[in-house]
Amino acid sequence: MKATVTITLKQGVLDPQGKAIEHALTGLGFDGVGEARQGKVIALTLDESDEAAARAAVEAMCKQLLANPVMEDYEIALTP
Amino acid sequence: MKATVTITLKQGVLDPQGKAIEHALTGLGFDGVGEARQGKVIALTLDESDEAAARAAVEAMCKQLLANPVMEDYEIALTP
Amino acid sequence: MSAITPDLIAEHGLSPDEYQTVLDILGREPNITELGVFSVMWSEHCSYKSSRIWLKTLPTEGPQVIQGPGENAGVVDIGDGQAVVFKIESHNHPSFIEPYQGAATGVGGIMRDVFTMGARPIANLNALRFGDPAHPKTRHLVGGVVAGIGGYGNCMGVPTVGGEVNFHPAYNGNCLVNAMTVGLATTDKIFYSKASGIGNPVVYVGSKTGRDGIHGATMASAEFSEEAEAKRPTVQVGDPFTEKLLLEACLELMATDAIVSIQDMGAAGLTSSSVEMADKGGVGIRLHLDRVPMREDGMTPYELMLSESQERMLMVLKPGREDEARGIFEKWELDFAVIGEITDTGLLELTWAGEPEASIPVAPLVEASPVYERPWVPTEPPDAPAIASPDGPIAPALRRLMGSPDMASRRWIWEQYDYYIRGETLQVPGGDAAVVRVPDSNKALAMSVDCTPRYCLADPERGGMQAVAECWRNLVATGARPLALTNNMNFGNPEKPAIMGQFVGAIQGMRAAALALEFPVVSGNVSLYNETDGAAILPTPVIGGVGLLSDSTKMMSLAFKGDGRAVIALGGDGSTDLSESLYAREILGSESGPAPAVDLAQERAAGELVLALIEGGLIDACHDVSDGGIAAALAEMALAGDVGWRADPALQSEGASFYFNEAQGRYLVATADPGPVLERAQQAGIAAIRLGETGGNALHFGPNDAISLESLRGTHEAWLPDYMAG
Amino acid sequence: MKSAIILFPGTNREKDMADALRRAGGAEPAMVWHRETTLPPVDLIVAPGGFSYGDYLRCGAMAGNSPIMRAVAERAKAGVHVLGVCNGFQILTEVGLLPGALMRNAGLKFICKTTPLRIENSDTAFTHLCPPDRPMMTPVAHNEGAYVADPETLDRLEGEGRVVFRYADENGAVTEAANINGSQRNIAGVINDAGTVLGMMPHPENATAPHLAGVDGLPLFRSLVERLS
Ligand SMILES: Nc1ncnc2c1ncn2[C@@H]1O[C@H](COP(=O)(O)OP(=O)(O)O)[C@@H](O)[C@H]1O
Ligand SMILES: [Mg+2]
Repeated sequence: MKATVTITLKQGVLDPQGKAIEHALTGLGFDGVGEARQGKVIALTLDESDEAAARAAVEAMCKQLLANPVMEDYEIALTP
Repeated sequence: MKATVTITLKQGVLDPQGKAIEHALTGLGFDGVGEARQGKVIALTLDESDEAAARAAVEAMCKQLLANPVMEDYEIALTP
Repeated sequence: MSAITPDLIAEHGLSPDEYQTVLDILGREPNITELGVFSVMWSEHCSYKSSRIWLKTLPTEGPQVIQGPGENAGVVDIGDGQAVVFKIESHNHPSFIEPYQGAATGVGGIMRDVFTMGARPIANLNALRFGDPAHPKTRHLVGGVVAGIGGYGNCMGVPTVGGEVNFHPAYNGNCLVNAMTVGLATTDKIFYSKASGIGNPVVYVGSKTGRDGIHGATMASAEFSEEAEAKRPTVQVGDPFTEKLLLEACLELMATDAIVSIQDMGAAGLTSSSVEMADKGGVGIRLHLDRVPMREDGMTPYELMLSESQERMLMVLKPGREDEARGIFEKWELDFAVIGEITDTGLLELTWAGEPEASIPVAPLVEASPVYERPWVPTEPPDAPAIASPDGPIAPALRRLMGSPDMASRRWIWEQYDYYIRGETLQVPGGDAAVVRVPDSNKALAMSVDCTPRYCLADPERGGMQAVAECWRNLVATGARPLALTNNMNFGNPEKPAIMGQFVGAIQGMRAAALALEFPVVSGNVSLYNETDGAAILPTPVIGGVGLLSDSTKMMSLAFKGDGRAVIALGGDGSTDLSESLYAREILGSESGPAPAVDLAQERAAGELVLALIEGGLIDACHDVSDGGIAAALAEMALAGDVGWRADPALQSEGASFYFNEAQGRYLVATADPGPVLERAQQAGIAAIRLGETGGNALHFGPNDAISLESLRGTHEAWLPDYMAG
Repeated sequence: MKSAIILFPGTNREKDMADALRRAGGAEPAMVWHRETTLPPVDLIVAPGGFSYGDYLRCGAMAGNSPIMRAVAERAKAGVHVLGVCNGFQILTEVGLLPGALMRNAGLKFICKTTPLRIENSDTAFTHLCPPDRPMMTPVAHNEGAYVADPETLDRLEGEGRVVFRYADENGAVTEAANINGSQRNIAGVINDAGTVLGMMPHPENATAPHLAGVDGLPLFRSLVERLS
């Protein structure tokens, strides 16, 4: 299976990169950009073919390594 | 509308962060992780409510700023 | 308005007595915003309530001192109308929670303290303590903290030039991250926080305010907010880019005469900055909180006053200068808002959309801030017997020592720090003290951070003394005249008499050393409650020192410069006890016994001798003797110069206690002409021992006791990168 | 030689660069803020090191969109010499004045150390005084210095002698071990086809005085002063 983990900063955590992107887009003349937030995506290929097992494994990976629970949220998407 | 731009490294461009994640996951005892690749997601809120117009604007943002065509691909997803 | 319940008071860390004082001061019950203001102003962090009476005993004066403790940073005269501005600060707890951001924001905070005073930061240093290398969290903390320090300092364009690192299980649950910044200012352009001028505008600049760092427990209070606050993150994210802009904008505005006073918003943000400015000036201050630039929707006055968002400053401007200042901040793309004015009421008045939100008399708020004379018991000096000299060759023990966690090369760390930027770094990391030239001059500043926590645990007073003496010695070894010091007191829970005893002992030792060495304290920081599950860290009073080289071309370094130099050990009291030495810990497995004594008169005399030898051009390498004793010092000098050394035949019967003892007040020097050096030492009453001669590519302790530099270097360089590669 | 140093928000090595230009005998450089739209008449334009816009999003990306970069591109097209160092190199690739891109160091760590560079082309305005027979000891200080380009571009650059510097060992040998940041083919610096725009990750400006990291960088600036004065 393939897993895509999207990791974003928790609400309220300062996102200097997002702020700078917002600012730059406005500077380039793109009007109407409200807020920009930057996150990470991590794409994994897994040997596991059972969806539930794969999800459990990726959950564990997020908790242990991929995301930093004190400041980040994560979402997992699986595709065969 | 909300736009999510996912920026990934082009096939064939070396991804040291992805490699490090792979290595770390294996080190933690997660078996069966084939490849890991890391990319960026940028979430934007836009004043624009017309989907086609929003897509065109975000395309332009990607070309001008958000992605570097030498090494990156991008994908745009829009939600109301 | 929510009711003030005993729970809410407790959550704000106020004791019942303290709350009674609040009621007395206000003559009524506070509202939640007012309670918040009292709570942060009277927190340990802001009020120094456990440490204040002891800190006052430290010597803070000297002809060179322009500003001692009490301002954002200390200021010391370096001649020619120039001053060096410096301070050290801890960010221990945040770094343990999130090592990258914790360390990064620590570096950002201390740099703000320095440029608030009108100084351009020219160097950063850091003192780090981590747990046992084998502890599962240690590697992650080392990696994150080092990357965070580099990430912030490198982006700011300030070279990180020195530091120190220890590993010990006592730090398993509490790493220490102490960051020091050294800046350069013009003596007639120093900026202070004292507000003045009734009606003068109060201006907010920098980043917008978010809900960063507002204490979790307080936020979780249901009475206070209906939102589910419990999970609100308290991690602060550093934005070094914004701080770089803030630095340049502030220095640009400081070049005009528009600023009356300025104060960075550090811990306790808007509250402590506004209260301190008003209190120092004996004036009132009114803040219209709805004008504060905000990052998030729905922020309350309480949150605005308590937020610890980074990269912000508060200033009082001269009347009518707002537009000029705004122009500068807008050029640098920073927020700028006039949020209040100085008043003659003596009150801190907060308003929201024109409505009063809080009103607290400033002077009582500050003056009634609690001071505790905490009970303390002195640390009993250990009465373990001296460690007899173990047999066996020196070289293998030295090799092990040089590859041990506390002695191994820190290259893996400092190569992540930009130590070249600004192009003034004369001594890069790896020497005794870092040396940074004063631009466009022949002067240079030497700087070093030092503490030996194992000595402090065994004997806090000797440990405090030793930390000051070692720092002073490191400056002297480069040829710099030590000017003044800053200190970071890292200790456990001061409510425990034994811990408070460590604190008091360390202060007493520091005081004695600072007086004897005329090395006054100009700034500092205290970090208490460094405990996990009741286990305290080692007492760690870190000393950061700065010295002046009036002629930087005379700067000394530790590297052997070539073959055929005599190597001479200077100073020391003749003691050869190995107790508390690194050798005892690493090779003998012993962590008992007394810490080495510090003879301050001898220390001073040895330092003066070394300065005279450097000034007179009589030596061409110099290194102080510290961890690992003479053997480690020789190894460091040889490795740095890639030149070996052979022991004097007279020394061939000397064993481990000679080579590895850590008697204080000593230097190794190398010279092509030993006669005058020995003569000067004798005149000064300083012990001098000829150790041997430089040459070859190995250290030869005896006929069958040698180690090649290549082998030594391999061991010394390998440990940290191997460890981090996990 | 008259020069201009471009300042972006977050630029931080302008002092080092100005010191180097002065030491090499150049005139006092003009400092030009990124919001300017015109440049003074100069022989050399320098994009110095630093963290323009904090290196957020992608190093050099936001600076590349600064108003001044249009003026720089025009001058470059007209044949004015341009030097981009570190962040300046990243910016020059972002605006397409130089091919390729700079990515995160292979070791995922910031690297600060003095590193030997092999001079691959000493027939440029930037390097004609650099002794080609021994490595140039030059400090690096970067987090994202791994040079990447597609294989055709790399072949073309090599074929046209446009790879000017490579990471090497003390003997000047270009080895895998000497490739400090994982750059393709150890590339540390490249030049445009006209030989007028040079980008490099290492900091020759920090090796222009004996009290700093040596003086191996000085011939680079002297080359420019001699050629462009
Ligand atoms: N965290 C650090 N950051 C930068 N430099 C460091 C750090 N730790 C150690 N160093 C450098 O490594 C060298 C050796 O450190 P240390 O053994 O503590 O020196 P000393 O015993 O002379 O005080 C010094 O130059 C010091 O500045
Ligand atoms: Mg030392």
